[in-house]
Amino acid sequence: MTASAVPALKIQRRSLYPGWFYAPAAVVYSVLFLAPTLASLYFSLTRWTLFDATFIGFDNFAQFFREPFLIQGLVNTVIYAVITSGLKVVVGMMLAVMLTSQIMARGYLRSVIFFPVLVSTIGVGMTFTVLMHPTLGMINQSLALIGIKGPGWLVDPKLALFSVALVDVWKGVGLATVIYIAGLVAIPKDYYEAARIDGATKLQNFFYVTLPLSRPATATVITLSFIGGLRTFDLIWAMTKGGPGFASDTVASVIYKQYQAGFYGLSTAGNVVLFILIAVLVVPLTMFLNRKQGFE
Amino acid sequence: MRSRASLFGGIAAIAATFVVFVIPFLFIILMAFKDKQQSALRDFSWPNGFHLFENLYEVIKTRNWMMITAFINSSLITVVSVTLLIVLAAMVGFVLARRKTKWNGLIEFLILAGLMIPPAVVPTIWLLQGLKLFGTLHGMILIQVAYNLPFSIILYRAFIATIPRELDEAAVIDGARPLDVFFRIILPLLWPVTVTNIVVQSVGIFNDFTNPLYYLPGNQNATVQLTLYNFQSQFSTAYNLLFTNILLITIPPLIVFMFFNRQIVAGMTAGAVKG
Amino acid sequence: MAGLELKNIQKTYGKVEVIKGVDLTIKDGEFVVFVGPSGCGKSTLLRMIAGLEDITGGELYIGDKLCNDVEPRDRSIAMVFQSYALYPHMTVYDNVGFGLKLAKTPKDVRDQKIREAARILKMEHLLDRKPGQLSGGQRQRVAIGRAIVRKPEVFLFDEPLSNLDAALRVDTRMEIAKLHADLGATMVYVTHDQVEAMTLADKIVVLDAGVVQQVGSPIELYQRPTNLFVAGFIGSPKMNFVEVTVEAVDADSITVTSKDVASLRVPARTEGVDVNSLLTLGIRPHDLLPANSGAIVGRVSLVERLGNETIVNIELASGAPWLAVLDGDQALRVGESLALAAEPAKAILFDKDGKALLAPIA
Amino acid sequence: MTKTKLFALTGASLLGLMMTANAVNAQQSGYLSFLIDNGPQSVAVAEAWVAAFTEQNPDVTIDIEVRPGGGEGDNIVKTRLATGAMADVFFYNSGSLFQAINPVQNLLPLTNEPFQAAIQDSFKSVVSAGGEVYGAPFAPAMGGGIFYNKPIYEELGLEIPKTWDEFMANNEKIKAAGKTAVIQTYGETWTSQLFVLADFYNVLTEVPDFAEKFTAGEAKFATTPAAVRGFEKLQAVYDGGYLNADFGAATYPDGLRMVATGEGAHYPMLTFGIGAIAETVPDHLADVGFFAQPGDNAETNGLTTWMPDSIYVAKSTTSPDLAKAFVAFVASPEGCDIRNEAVGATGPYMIDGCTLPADVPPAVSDMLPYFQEGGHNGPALEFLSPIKGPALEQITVEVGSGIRQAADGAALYDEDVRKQAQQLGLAGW
Repeated sequence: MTASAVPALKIQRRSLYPGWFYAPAAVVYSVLFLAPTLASLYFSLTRWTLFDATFIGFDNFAQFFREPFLIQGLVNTVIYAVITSGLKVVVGMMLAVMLTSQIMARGYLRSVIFFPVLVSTIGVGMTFTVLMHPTLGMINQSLALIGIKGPGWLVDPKLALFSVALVDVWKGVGLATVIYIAGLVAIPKDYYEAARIDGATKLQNFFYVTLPLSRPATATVITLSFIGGLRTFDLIWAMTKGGPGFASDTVASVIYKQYQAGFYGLSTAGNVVLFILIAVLVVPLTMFLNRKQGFE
Repeated sequence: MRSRASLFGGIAAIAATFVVFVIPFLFIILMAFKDKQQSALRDFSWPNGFHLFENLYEVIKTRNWMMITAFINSSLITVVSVTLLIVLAAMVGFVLARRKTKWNGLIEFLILAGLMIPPAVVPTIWLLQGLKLFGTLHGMILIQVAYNLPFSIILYRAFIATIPRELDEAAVIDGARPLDVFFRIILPLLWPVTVTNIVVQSVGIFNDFTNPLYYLPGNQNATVQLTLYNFQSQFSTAYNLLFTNILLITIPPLIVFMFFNRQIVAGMTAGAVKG
Repeated sequence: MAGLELKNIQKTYGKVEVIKGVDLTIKDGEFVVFVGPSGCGKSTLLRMIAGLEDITGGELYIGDKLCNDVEPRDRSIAMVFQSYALYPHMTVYDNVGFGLKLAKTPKDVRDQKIREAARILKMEHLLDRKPGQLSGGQRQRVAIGRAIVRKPEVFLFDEPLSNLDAALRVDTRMEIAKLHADLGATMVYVTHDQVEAMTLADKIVVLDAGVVQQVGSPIELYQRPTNLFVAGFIGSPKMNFVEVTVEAVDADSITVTSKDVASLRVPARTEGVDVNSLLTLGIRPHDLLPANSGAIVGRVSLVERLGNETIVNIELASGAPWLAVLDGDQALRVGESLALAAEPAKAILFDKDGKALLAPIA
Repeated sequence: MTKTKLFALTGASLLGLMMTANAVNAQQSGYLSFLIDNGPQSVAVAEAWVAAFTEQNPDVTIDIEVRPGGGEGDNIVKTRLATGAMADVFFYNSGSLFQAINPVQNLLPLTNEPFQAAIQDSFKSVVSAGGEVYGAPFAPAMGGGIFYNKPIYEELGLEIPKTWDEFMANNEKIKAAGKTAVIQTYGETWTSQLFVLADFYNVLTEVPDFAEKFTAGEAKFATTPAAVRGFEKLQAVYDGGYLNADFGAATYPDGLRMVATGEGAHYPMLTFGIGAIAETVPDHLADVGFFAQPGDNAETNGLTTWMPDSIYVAKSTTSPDLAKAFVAFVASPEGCDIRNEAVGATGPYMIDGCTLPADVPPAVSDMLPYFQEGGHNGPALEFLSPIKGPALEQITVEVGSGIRQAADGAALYDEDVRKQAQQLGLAGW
């Protein structure tokens, strides 16, 4: 149909968006991340002492799924991820709405809420381990002042996982709030004005304007904190080491314990299991969130 | 009416955030002022006397002034890797957002994979050794860049999509080459996200504990989080020193925050770029 | 200074043909306007000239140089964008000087050129501001300043006035015309607004669906449109159309009639026109006059009285809605019947393919 | 299989690279790197040794590196050995953990060093592999048993228990007196294993061949009544309500402090805790006594003993002679004296010629009779079998916190052990 085109003159003009812009990042990423990850796929099929690796097929995976607490660990992992990301969404959104409104002392509130993001996880873990001590901890001592006998936050097997999750939210909600603030200020004021003319109440404003229009921010917060929750390790390790017993074990801490015990192949197999778990949960989730995003 | 409601709301918010967010920090600070005996009580009380400076001295001089080395190392790692991250991630984000090719799907998959896959430690160490980077700051920096790239790229890509493509074109008409467009037009416009990136990544890298633990062995390579860890058992009976240590290593992120605080907010509020 | 030569320029995206072989010659110093409805390909064509879009087929010459594969910066063009595309992080001064800076122009020369451009556009007082602090019209000026400072051979404008309010649009239009007169540079201007096209252009290129419909001077297009599309697109208010039957064919005229039109003899090209065949009759609203025994009769449906003229909407017997623009103030009422006469020489007949049956110029 | 070789080869060549890299700075300047765990005792004694050694050899520089203890420390040691990045000299466990670092491949044999003549064979046996001896003790032998608070015993007129029933009776009296009878510190999970591990002497008295059968996969904890006893004892102190209120969160230093100051009466622990008590609550050092974990029969009362950790030389060292000289120094009577000086005496040395000072703390003197003529002692299981399940400490926390029943815990531990044995590639599993 366009037979009269002039292919002979087709010197490729340099693109405004050249592919080599990918190159530096791609090199660093492939060499230091992708290559070891691919190597680990092989090691997950071996009995590996670090000194030599013996190929044993899928035995590691079989063993990993025989781990008495793996199932609980899987459940814990999902619970932890759901709680932390859920709370970060809800609390982050609330705080962001509050901080974008005409509230007094906004600067103070913003700083204070964001500040825990800055402190190292290990430091936060150590601090809260002290604060949550069942008898000497400040939290329970304060509760005692008003006549409440505080629970064993980190030593009660029913509570430990939730306590760590709460600390995780405490530390991470500042970031979620900032993402939401960015999302909220990007919503054109017209929508609120239109809603006001339509007679919407503040609550209706929130549910019919703010909530749907901040969906991109929600998608970001959920994706990041959900993945973070599934992978979480340092905070659990700093606070409970998966205990008491196995009560707050997650897949990541089970993996780490295998690793510590010198079961490198087994632990690498656990890595692969964790990766699959994350992929199974996160890929559909992001697809869902992104599909919704497409409407806007 | 309205202002009174918001006044009460404001006071309630200030009180609540004070209890939830400020008191734990006050606790850390108070502990750092106490002596060993008083800190062992682990309560929220006024220090008996001023022991901050002796605690600081004690923490800093421990193990042959390791804290000084650690601060230098951590700062170097943080500054260099964040700089590299910003440039590399923005370059990827720029092309990724602007140029639609069949590779985009693969690249996005790799980015998501990078967010999801837990790194494989020992194979990485072998590789670093092959490259003669094991136990060096260079190696550590590259590791941090590799591990944190996906997050930065995602931040940038989303923001670049809001920058009108006509700006690139105007620059091209003005005679800009791709590098000019990127460094003179796009990168400056990304400043709000760059601030976010600087804050989030520098704090993350400065506070990283696991990766230096594995990839950066040796005293001369100590980083600040490792000092906390090294001293934890040594200080396990001296809470004053433990919390002094926590306080000390929280200062650099705090400075980053104070430096960029206004810009985080301003950058965030700027929202989409106006032309 | 340079003209432009487009030879069978084509653009396809995948299998979609956007530009279907455009041939066009633009003389040095000419002001050419591409006009057409949105999606007709006029912006794409402009961007191909700019080098922002690859040319799928054909040849583009700027001056004597084949420019298909030349980088935009080497085409000696400048472009003004619809959204102005000012760099938000630079001051006006830096915006205007950016291209010179990239070209490594010495600082003093640069400064002088920027100030000169600012003087021409009367925006010296804006130089230290950022684009965010400017009004729409001021931004427009800066965008033009950025173009002229580089002294290009060809200026490209992509709907530069569409973001301005009506009054400002008229002013700026005049300034652009003046700029063209002062600089004498070749200008290619894209718009969907035919008034802009008519007022600015030396030559108008009407595009529809990726095909050039007609090229010519504004008056030529107005008076002698080659097809129904051009006739309908050029001129405001739009030309009236109605379907008619051929009553008689003479050597240089055709007599047509219909339910709406009493027999009207229109000068036209007559080859291939048979009695009783169907044609379309077009008459411009300004070419209708009230007459007691007019050829066209309709019922008044709306009257807009502007004082100097009166715009009357009428509904013909067939239901076709027509417009007439009558001189002076006419006291007409909605619902009353109105007879109009048309000057046959200004009526145009179109065959069933939409081609105008224009009488040869005497 | 070829792949395995390939990886081994890669590892070896990397090792080679490291060696050449190190060679440059090591040969010029009599330099040693020295990796130790971050326990305060280790740091203090290591610093004292280095100071003394470099004073005698002014041209030598020794750089102390510190790693975390526990499982994380194990990991670092293994990773650094595997990657050829190990310090020249390092502290590490003897016994089953020693076997797990693949000594033949990674360590320098010290079999023929002159100082080995003075080291007791029982120690050599736990740092030997493939017919070579690789280590030297840097600390005294330890016992695993129960620290008790002497003032409480005097106040309530209690006797040192020789049987478990007597122990529980004492606990009951202490509890009745309104005091904490048993201190547990699950804030550091490893401390929870003591009731099980320190019971092993009692297991051996009933089933002398338990260790061999255990290693062969023939004897299980859950099905050997004597072996379940340890778990049952752990559960009994919880069920009896004898524990301190914060047992779930308290830490090892808390436990030592509590038993020393009388906040609690009993604390099951290894005797190396004496050093920490001497450092943190020196005023109460004399208030702490020690006895073996009682079994069911007073006649066979005896102590479960631990071999000390060892000091090793990495095969990748570039200064083997200097490293050996330093090890010889540590394992000499002079080294023992420096240790006594730096961190106090915590038990009998495994080195002939090393002596304890006359004024040892009571907890140490309480322990010595078990080692002397007529005393009963036996090594802990980890020195008789290469298998130790990594999850024991979590399981004992569960049993000791009432989350899981003793029998169930023992069965779960058997499962954990099976995995370890399989990973070690032992026959019969």
